[in-house]
Amino acid sequence: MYSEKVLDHFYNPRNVGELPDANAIGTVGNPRCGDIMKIYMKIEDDIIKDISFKTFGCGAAIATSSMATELVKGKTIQEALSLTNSAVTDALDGLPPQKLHCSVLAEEGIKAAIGDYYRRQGIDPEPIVGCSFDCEACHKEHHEH
Amino acid sequence: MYSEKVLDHFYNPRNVGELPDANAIGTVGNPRCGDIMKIYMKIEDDIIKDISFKTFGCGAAIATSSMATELVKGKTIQEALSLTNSAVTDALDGLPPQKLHCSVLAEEGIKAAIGDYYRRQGIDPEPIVGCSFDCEACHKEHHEH
Amino acid sequence: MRIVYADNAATTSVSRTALEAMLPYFTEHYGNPSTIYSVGREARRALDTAREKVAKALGTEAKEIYFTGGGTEADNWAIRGTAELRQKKGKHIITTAIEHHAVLHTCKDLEKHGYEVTYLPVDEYGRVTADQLRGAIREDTILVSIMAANNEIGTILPIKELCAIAHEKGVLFHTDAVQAVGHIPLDVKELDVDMLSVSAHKFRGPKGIGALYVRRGLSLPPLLTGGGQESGRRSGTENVAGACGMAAALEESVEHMDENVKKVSAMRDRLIEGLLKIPYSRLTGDPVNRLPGTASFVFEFIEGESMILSLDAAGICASSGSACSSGSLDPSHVLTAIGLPHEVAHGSLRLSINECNTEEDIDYILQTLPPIIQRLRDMSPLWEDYIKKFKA
Amino acid sequence: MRIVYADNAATTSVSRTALEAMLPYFTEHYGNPSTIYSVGREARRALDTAREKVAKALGTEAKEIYFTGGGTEADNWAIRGTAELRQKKGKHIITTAIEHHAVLHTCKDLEKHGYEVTYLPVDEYGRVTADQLRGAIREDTILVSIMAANNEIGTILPIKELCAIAHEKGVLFHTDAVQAVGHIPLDVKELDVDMLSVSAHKFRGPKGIGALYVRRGLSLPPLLTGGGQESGRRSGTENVAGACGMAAALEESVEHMDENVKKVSAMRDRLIEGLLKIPYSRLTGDPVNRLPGTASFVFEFIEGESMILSLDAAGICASSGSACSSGSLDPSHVLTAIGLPHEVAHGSLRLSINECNTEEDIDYILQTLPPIIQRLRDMSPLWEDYIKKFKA
Ligand SMILES: Cc1ncc(COP(=O)(O)O)c(C=O)c1O
Ligand SMILES: Cc1ncc(COP(=O)(O)O)c(C=O)c1O
Repeated sequence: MYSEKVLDHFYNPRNVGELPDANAIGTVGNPRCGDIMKIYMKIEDDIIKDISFKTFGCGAAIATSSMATELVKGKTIQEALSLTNSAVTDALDGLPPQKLHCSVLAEEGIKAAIGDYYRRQGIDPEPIVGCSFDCEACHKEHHEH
Repeated sequence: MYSEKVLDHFYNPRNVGELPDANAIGTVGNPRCGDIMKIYMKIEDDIIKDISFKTFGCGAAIATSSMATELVKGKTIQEALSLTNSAVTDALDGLPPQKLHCSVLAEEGIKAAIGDYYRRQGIDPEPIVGCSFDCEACHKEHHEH
Repeated sequence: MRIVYADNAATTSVSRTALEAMLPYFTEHYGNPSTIYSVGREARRALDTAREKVAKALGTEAKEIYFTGGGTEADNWAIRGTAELRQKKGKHIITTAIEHHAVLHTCKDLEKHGYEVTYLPVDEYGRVTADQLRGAIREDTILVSIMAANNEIGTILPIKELCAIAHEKGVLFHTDAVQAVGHIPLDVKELDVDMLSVSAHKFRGPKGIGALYVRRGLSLPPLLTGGGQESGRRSGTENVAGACGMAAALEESVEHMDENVKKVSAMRDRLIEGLLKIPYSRLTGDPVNRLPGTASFVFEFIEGESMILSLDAAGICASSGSACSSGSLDPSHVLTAIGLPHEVAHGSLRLSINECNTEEDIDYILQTLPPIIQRLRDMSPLWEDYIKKFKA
Repeated sequence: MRIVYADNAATTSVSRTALEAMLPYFTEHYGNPSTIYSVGREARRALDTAREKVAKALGTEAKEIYFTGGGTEADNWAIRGTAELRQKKGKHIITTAIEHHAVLHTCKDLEKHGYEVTYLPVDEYGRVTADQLRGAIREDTILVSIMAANNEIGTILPIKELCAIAHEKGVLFHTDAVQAVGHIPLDVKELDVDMLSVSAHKFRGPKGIGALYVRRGLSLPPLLTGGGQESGRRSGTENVAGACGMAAALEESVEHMDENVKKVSAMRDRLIEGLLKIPYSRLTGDPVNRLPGTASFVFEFIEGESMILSLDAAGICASSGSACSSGSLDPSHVLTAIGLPHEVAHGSLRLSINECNTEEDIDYILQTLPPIIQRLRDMSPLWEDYIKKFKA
């Protein structure tokens, strides 16, 4: 059911682990829903110098985490914010329909980390990144509001 | 589904054909219902000296005709009248349930021929053989009255 | 003893291709297609491929094909499902008097639950006309179910035309194509039907597997609920081997259809020509629009089952719609629907051949049947009466 | 790569005995059992013998066994059939919260049609008690349907006792014994159930065939109407090969049951013992009354599907009741019914073994799984948080 690319990113996830000197950390998802994603970034001069993730979730959740971090690594914040879930999915050669929501999580994770970055700088992230995705609700329920 | 005996009597029916010098002929059944049986007897001194049949019908109808004629051949009228459908069925090592009505036809055929014999002699057969089974109705419907 | 199997409308032998397509899915790729590991993925791939093959053979796409446990389940599902789906619109169903029991008895059952069913009568060849159907459609008609080809007399019905009439009036159309699929060219998109039933064992696939084509967008509710297999439409662990066997058999049938039709219908015509020489015999079904493999007759003055038994003794496998062979007192509803008197219908014989039969089989039947009929007539009091009437 | 198949509760490989029992009925004795000539009689005999074998294995007589297209059809038939049969008496059905979807979704469907269903909750081991059932039976209760053994957690339920309570109150009892038949001793007469569902592919028979035991005298109306096969109870040309395969597999299972139970449960116990050494792991299901082959767990801080994928990469086939592996957002209803919080239920793993597995398979699983769990936990932010909380 998974593409070769998905399986590759699941079995050999890129950028996995904590980032000790992260200055941007975002967590999205909810363990109740079966997936939670934590993104660590080191941002310098509006550029994502380094990035890593930790994910509790299914194969798709882990692979999209890995792919999303790859896609934004070295990119500007603006570029990272324009990352869509379908870009992540496409880069993985697609996902089974029932797994598409996992790719949403990756997009949200990136945004949540950038939101955190702004917040640490005393800037309200909402106008820039939109909803900061750190609410308690399950990310799916979240999407319904 | 048929026993060996049934098949033997179907493939090699005994006493099949017309009996030129018959003095007792009975026909039962109805072509609409898919089986009709004609019994010819030569009765002398209350004894069934010779007997034959012609049957339009399924394997069971033909086999029971054959067996019934065998069972009453050389017997007295009284003995023949006491022939039951289950005696015919037993002699054939049984019949499939949905074919049991065919054995009734054989019993009726014998009785109808004997009834004819009495009638030819000016004797009302009803008190002796019961219903004479020569009504127009289908032998099944007949049974319901 | 020589066996000549001439009852392919009842069931067929599984083809070598179909059997070989099945074998790996019993002991090797035996996984459950709903699972995600290697053994399950193999099974899923096989099931997907089977679905694509069946879809292609029917002129459609895989997502419109749902595997079932056979033709009967497909018929039940189409009819019961539509009844449930459309009950708000109405409770009237139209079918024909010559459908298979899988359709007929299902309609009868629905009658017990407040549905009304019109059974269109047929003419002497088993045909229904467009006008008949048009006249029968009412405001509350929700479904027309008409078979593509009849199993007893081989008549092929004008489904495309009939379906167009149903659609004109906004009524769903189902066809039981169990006898047609794999035997005559058939394209669901061209016919434009909404649902079409298939049964594998009629075209050299295995028994116990079939399919229902359901037009995309038609949200037919499931008949069997459970694990949500077949996109939630038909639950139950998928019969992977069966689906593979069915797909292979169908693919093979479609591939060789032209040559098979030619070969089989030539043999059928020899049977018809040869057996109609027997006095007091008639062909049943449409003389022109008929299944390539079906040669069906009535022989007067004798009863069908005794013919079948006699043929069996000579190694010929055939069937009859006589009362006795069906275990009831009435001959087949199809034979009475085409207007045959009961006593004639009792003498019915269906020889159904396919590409496995040979010219020698036909010779053998042609030479074996006439003396059997003679012998049975000689035993029949009806024949005796008839002959005497003429002598007199 | 070495393949260790440990998902026998999902489906099994067809045994050699079962396959050999099927093969003659595809290409040789391919007849339709409803026909009376030689080729059909062979098929009929085979079908009769298969029915007798299945009946014997279940402790009953052939006339109480009806072949179906699988366990799902058997469950649907038992429940929908009883609902129709007894609707005059009432419209209340009792089942449990841990039934297979074939039962649960069928009950849900009946709720849409005016039936009321009580889903008995279960305790942490998946057990229901006699008192619970007694308390739930009402005047209008028409059916109790409780599974013999659960497919996810392996708990065996006290059917005999539960059935006695239903019968005390004059209520029919059905049991979905799909996971139990062929694996644990089971006798329908001793259990005294009215209906019991069987599925062949759970005990090394083929997919797409099952059976429903229906107690003599219970006039369960058919689910599939048509040609009147199976004594008029289940229409459709009989899957002769499937029935033979099922019968052979069941006969073989019952014959070797004692040794299999001993061998398989010893391996299961090694799995349980070995894997419970992993920290933050728990066994699910009844620790004592459980299926011989089912070792089921939850491992905290990780998600089931990622475990399944990782095991698959090592050649181990297993399953999980996590949301992701079921394609929904919620973990399995069984795992939540036994009281597991969602986040824990997501980490479920079911290893289901049978007599085809070896001690080496067990060694391999015991050595492969712990590092996988470690790796996934190392990747999990939940684990990170948990560990930090302790360090702090
Ligand atoms: C026209 C027709 N419809 C339906 C069926 C039922 O198919 P199955 O026996 O595979 O359920 C048959 C054959 O039995 C048939 O000939
Ligand atoms: C307990 C239980 N009931 C019913 C079923 C359904 O059986 P089948 O898939 O053969 O229809 C299964 C397995 O899938 C099961 O485990």
